[in-house]
Amino acid sequence: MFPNDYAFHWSPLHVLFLGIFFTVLIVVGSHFAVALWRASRGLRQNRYDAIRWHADFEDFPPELRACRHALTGECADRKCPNAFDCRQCRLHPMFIAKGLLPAECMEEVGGMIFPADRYYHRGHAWARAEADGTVTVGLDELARRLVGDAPAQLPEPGTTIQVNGSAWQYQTGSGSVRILSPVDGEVLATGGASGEWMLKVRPSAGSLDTRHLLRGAEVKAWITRELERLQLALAPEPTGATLADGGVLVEDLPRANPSADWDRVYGEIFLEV
Amino acid sequence: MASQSTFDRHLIIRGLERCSTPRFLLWLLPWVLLLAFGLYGAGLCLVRGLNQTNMDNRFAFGLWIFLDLTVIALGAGAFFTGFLLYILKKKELKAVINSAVVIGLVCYSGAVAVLAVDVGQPLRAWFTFWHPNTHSMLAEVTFCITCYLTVLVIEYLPVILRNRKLRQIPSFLLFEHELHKLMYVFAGVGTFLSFFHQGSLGGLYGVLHGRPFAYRAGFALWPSTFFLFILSAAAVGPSFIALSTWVVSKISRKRLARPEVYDLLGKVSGRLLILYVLAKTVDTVIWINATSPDRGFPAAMFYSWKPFGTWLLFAEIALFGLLPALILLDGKRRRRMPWLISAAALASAGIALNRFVMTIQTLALPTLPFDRFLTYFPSWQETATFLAVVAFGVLVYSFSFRYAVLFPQEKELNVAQPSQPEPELVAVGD
Amino acid sequence: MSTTTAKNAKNARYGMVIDLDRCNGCGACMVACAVENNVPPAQAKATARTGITWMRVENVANGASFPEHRTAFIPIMCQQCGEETPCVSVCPQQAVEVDPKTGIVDQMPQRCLGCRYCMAACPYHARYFNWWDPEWPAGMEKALNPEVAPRMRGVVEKCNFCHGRYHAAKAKAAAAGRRDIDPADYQPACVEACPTRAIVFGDLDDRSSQAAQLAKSPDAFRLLPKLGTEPKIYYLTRRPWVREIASASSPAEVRRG
Amino acid sequence: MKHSGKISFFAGFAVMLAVGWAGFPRLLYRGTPQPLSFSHKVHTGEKAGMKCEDCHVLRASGSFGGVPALESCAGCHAAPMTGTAPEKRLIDNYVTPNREIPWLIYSRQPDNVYFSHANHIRLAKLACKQCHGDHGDTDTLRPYQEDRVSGYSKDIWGSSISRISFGRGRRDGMRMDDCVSCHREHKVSDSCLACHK
Amino acid sequence: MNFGRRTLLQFAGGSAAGALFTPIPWRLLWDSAVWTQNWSWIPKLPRGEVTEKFSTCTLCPAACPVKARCVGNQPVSLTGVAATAESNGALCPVGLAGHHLPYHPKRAVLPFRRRSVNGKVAVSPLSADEAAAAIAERLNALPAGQSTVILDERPGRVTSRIYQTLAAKLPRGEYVTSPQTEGGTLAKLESLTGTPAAMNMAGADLVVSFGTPLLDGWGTPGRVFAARDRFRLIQVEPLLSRTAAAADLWIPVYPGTEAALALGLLNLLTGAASGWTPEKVQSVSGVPAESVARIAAELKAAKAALVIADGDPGGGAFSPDEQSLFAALNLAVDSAVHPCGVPRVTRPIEALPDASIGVLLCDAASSGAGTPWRVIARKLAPAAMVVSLSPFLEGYGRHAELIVPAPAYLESLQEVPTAPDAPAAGFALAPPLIPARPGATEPAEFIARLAGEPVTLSVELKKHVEALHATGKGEVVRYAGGEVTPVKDFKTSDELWNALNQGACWRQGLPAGMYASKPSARLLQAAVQSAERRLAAGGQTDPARPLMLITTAWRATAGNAQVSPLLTKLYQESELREPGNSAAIHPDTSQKLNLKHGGQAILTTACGSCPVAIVVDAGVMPGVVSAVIGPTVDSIGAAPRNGGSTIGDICAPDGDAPWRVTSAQLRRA
Repeated sequence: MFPNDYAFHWSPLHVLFLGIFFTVLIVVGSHFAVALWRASRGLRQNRYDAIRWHADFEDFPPELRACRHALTGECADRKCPNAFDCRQCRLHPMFIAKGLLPAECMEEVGGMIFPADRYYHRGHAWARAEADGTVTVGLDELARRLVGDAPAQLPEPGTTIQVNGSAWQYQTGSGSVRILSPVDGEVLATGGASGEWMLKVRPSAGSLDTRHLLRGAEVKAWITRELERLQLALAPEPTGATLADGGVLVEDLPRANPSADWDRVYGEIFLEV
Repeated sequence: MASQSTFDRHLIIRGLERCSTPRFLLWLLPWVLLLAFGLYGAGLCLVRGLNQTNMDNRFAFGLWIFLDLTVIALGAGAFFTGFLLYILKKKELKAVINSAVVIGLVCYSGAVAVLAVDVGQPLRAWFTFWHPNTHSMLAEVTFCITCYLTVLVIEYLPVILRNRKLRQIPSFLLFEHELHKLMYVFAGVGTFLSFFHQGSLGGLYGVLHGRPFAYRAGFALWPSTFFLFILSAAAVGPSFIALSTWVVSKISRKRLARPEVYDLLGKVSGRLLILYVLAKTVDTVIWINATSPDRGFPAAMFYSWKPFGTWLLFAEIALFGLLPALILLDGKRRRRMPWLISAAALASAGIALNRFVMTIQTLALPTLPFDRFLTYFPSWQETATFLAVVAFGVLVYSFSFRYAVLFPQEKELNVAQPSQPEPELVAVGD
Repeated sequence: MSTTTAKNAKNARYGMVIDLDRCNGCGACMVACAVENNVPPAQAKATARTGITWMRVENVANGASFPEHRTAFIPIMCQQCGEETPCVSVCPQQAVEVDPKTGIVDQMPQRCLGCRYCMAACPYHARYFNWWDPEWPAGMEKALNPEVAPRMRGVVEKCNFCHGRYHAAKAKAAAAGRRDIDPADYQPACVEACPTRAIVFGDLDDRSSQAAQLAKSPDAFRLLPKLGTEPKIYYLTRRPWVREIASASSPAEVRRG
Repeated sequence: MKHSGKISFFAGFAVMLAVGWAGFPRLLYRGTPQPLSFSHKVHTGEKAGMKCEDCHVLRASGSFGGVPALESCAGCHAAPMTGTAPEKRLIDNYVTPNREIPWLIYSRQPDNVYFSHANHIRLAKLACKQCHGDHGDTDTLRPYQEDRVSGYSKDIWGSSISRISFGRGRRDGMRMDDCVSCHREHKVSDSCLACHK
Repeated sequence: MNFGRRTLLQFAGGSAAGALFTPIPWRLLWDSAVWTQNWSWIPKLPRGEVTEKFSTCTLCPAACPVKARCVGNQPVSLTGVAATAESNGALCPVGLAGHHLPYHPKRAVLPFRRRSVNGKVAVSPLSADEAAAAIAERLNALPAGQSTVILDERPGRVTSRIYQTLAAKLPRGEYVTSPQTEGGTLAKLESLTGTPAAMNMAGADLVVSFGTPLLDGWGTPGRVFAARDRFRLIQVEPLLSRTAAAADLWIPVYPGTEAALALGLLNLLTGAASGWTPEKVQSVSGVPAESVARIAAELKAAKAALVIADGDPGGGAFSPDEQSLFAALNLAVDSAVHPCGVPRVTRPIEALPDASIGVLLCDAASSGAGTPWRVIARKLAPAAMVVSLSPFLEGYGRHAELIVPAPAYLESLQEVPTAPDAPAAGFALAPPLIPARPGATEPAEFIARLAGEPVTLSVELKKHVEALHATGKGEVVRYAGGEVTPVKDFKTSDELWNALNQGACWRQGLPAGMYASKPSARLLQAAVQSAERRLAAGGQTDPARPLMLITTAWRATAGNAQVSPLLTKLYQESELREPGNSAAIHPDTSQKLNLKHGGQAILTTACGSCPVAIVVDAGVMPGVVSAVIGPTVDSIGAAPRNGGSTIGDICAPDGDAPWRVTSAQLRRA
């Protein structure tokens, strides 16, 4: 194997054969090592959340990856290529510029209130820019009903959170659910579990970047779509009640419908694979 | 639907419907038993020696080598799908690449495990690395199989690291992410290795110039079987991926890949298969008329021993080669599942038959003029060892299928359709 | 360099000529070979296909029935191929080689991993695998030949022209300060044991040796000549039917008519 | 805290290095004392005045006599000559009951190795100590060290566990590599069966 | 710092990585591989100086000189001695592995008694003294009409003479020999003419052999093969044996009708057997008339012809009636037989009345031939005591009540008398090479103890050598170097004794004269009449058993003789020789009986049936079953005992001519 071994011959075939072998070993080994090194670098650079979100996003079924503009009917069926980060999207500014969507404000969908003073993330967290430059982050009505009274695990003040990264978590009966952050920034304070807001964040960009967040009329289209998905997710486990158009969601869904596959429902609604 | 009895649901990717845990365990049970039984048989062979097999000085290779060659040929789906996806950028095959990688891993690791039992002194197997005889096709095989198995393990890592639980470990997920980015390198190296591996397995027999039934003239170091094995494995690999996907979808009662994926696999397989049939025919004609007679053996003689008649040659080339190739080349038929699957099954059987002919028939045919035709039938220990590999494969695949995403299209293809137009869902609130 | 020649004995190309007309199939060669090379008696379950007989005497018949039926014996051992040696090129780890000094195809059981590829490659079926651990009845291991190491199970072995005897001849020559051995000191066990003197052994390159002369006899032939393996075992017969069967290239199942 | 992972990793690494290089060689070999104490020095010294060839003979057949049989010892030590304790043991345990002394041969190769002293002494003109060291000058016999796994004498592998050596002369073992490198160097036969049987 | 699972894992990871930089994995890899090359269950080779020692093979009557390569006291291989005419370097496979016999798995180590209690066999060990006492007890109570018999399979030895003397001292003692095959023709010639006979095969130019395995274990192989290049061989035999295959002419003959051909030949040569025209011979024996005439012509033309009808070691001897005829043929031609040697003393066991033996003492020596037990059993009285003095449990040991082990081959000083094919009388010693195992008793010394006449074999042998020395005749051939010394040159008998003990043989000088050249008319007439009587008696076939069973065995592989386990090479690991209990039939016969090569069948004779393995062989006469009676698989060594009866057990002895042809039936098992 090595030239110092007696079974090694300096014949062209031998050199070629072992040359190829060692080349393969080096290529495989070095790339494996590169992957290891890059992974450890990523770990140091705290890239887990972003990569996790990208990995999850990749694994979403296509209908989950629908573009917000497709939800509102602004464009035909379109899948988001940017992991719901409209800040990187080339098309999003064009849609905004066209301003096709009426700035209609509808606060109540399916018996739930979605105040217009805030921006909604696709993972059901909302963000509201406060006058002092901070951003208040909370959970929307639909999500709250899904989570019920599950205890929340909030990050320590001082923690940095990233858009689409994990902001806080709930411990539910079927496991933990993480809520995606709608904002980049540092957590300043945390609200109570039952409180109206969850986090106070100082946005790292100075102010709240809202490009990737839903607002106005988009919210209705989105929530309607979410309710449809919720229906589908809960469908195989029939419950006693029916959600007719205009019906309202019960306050604490898990308690009202304990036999449902909540793990799956949370995954569908909170964008987690 | 995940029911209350699915205790391992936190390990299963959300959105993938898997049977309940007891049912899964029930499915595993026979395979685990088979594995245990097979390991017992293999253990006997290791502890007491190869006298536990029915191999003998004439049938120095038996069931194990035949099956090694076959599973490795079928496992070629892994390298060839990887090649098509990562090198030729056939994006559709992303739908089956993970499954292909698992199949490849199972086939190769099973083959290596069986080889470790098959050799008389497994503790010395590393001598091949230390003192390689570079003229030997078997040295080439050994190097390729170990390197490729390493590559397959690396390729398998991302599949398994994306398991729902494992991906929550930051270092695993990051490593998976980085590995995945470099996957084209591993796929490329794997393709190279696997090409050589398939070829050297073919060369294994083609170089036996003392065995005119197997001997073939060729190019440089490599006899024609070197290239025929590559071609046949490449041709049948996609067929087997289609076949296995279909089988898994039947067993799991799920749609796993879009028809276009099947169609593409069939098309690739058909085109390569017809090429292979042509090459094999030319090779056979040359062998019958030149290679074999030159070494003193009229080729007709090889078929004079029952039951190995010329029907084998016909079956191998026409029935299991040409026929599936024609089916797969006909777009209309190919797009109909029964046709596609039948053709894929025929092609897979064909490659098994080819490997059988190259191993068992080669050894059964006498060379010395006063020699006899011999037969061989594997012992239960041999069969059990092989079955252990099958069980091992099924187990690895089952676990992978349950806890990892082997078919990325599965989720969207199996979105639960509402059973009623207006499902009862939520209480009419108050 | 002159030192090279001084340090090395002259190369030989050892071979055998076996007179099939003399062989009466007594089997002395097989037994002497087993004794010399420490081949153990068969395991209870061993058969003609799993036993170890470096030297194997085949029984062939002319195909006619009684009373025209005739038989002949063909001793087969490693044919010590000279060219395109089928086993050497296939061994993955250099456990087989042709010794340029003697022309003998060496098989190294200690290097062998037991893949049996060489057995598949050998057209003469002259290689044997140790399917069992070697076992001698209690006490009989005391009677082992000290010049030959017993083989372990799981490896391949074959005739090496009684290499232990070659060693002994070398040592004897060396003790006398000679590098070249005395041909009389080196005769394989089968040659020595053959009661009918059917086997002649010697250096085929040494024109004065009887073996070299007999190998050139018009009655001499080799097995499967068209394979191009250039065996160093020659056979002699004056019986046309024996020659026809034995020197044929293609099998014609003739045993027992 | 942050580096505890690294610390435990390197601790493991270091511990293993120590175990592997210091503990393992001790663990690998089993030492056995020779049955008797024997001084080559005394025998070859002025008093006894024996030569190596008096005991270690090369026979006419070319085979090497190796360690002499009991009768060589009994030739002089049939009755006590010096009255030392080892001599008493020799006479009581071996000479009187006529039992061969079970010497443990440091340089003994396994059964599958053929080594002709005749070739190496007569033709290659090697000095004994080239392989056996200055054995003739020793006053005591060191314990025999046997590899617990392979059963080989430690002398075969060589005293250094690593066997990493770059110069030719630095090989102190009697492994196949050592034989082959010398054979290659002197352009004598390096075929397998030249040294195996 | 928190020592959790994580820390431990990291530590383990570090250790694993660190291990790669230590010798541990690499050395263990190397060591384990090296261990497989020397693992403890591979026997260690003997070490020590290799020396050459000489002895003489005593395994069969051939008397081959043997050169043993020894390590210390242990022979590691045996070869023939090329320098002597006696072996010409040749040794048969049985002799080549003879040094294994002391370690034979069927070796009897200590005396023991075997008794059948309620159908179960109980074995109890005892000392040689106790064994002797048990026999003495039986001898004292020997019923009237029962005799004490010493069975000697190798007559012509000093030991044989001791036995004859001792027999006279035992109560109604008899000395008998087993049916002889080798040397049968010459023994008959001696008894007919009263002159000792020997054959000068080296001078023969034609040998006509009736069923004698001349080239396959007959006589001294080295001598036969040395002579073979000079004589023409005509083999008369019902099947294509190895000798027939290698003969110049093979004359197939119906089994049991060899005498008809001999009568035809005698008729053509002397006119004595008038009526036996070639045509009649053809009708009786199936030998074409022209072949009969041709052989007769060849015999007439030969300058030194030999007719040998010694029978097959497994097939039994020709009857004395037939032998007279073959002996007479030798007288009717220019024969290579000459007057020489010592008269053969045989007292065939057939001479004893049936059911008359009360105590049978079987000597250890083997004739090399297999005698069916039934031949002996019918002479045994009910509840007779059989004592086996063999070193092995097999052979007569299978039927013995008492087993008193003798030293095995090479373990004790033995003697070797004249070989059956020797041109003149000879004598050799077989000095021991291996120390005898404790517990082994020299048979002659054991029997002497019974007779109350202490005998030491070596002393008797020395006396014999002294007598040889005293005659001053003959010469001594030293095995080392082949040097020949006239006996006269040995000053003292001790010198001769020492020479013989170092590996040498004594041989008588060859005589100049011819044997009695013309047979008397009376002798011829008697021979013809007895042969005709015999032919008329034979030949009846039983419709229930339509096949003719002839048995064969290779010398020293059947009966009392044991072979090295290494003979599996010939019998089990190759198809060179068929092992015991295999039955060869012609393809036509196999087709008729629906039997396949390798298949199992049941062979039935009037004496019982036995399972056989079928061998389809076109060299066997249709309608004939050629069965092999030894070695049985279990006597080779490794295989478990097959338990059932052997073909040797079901051969029907027939009056004074044992078991040459038996009618039999074969059916699928």
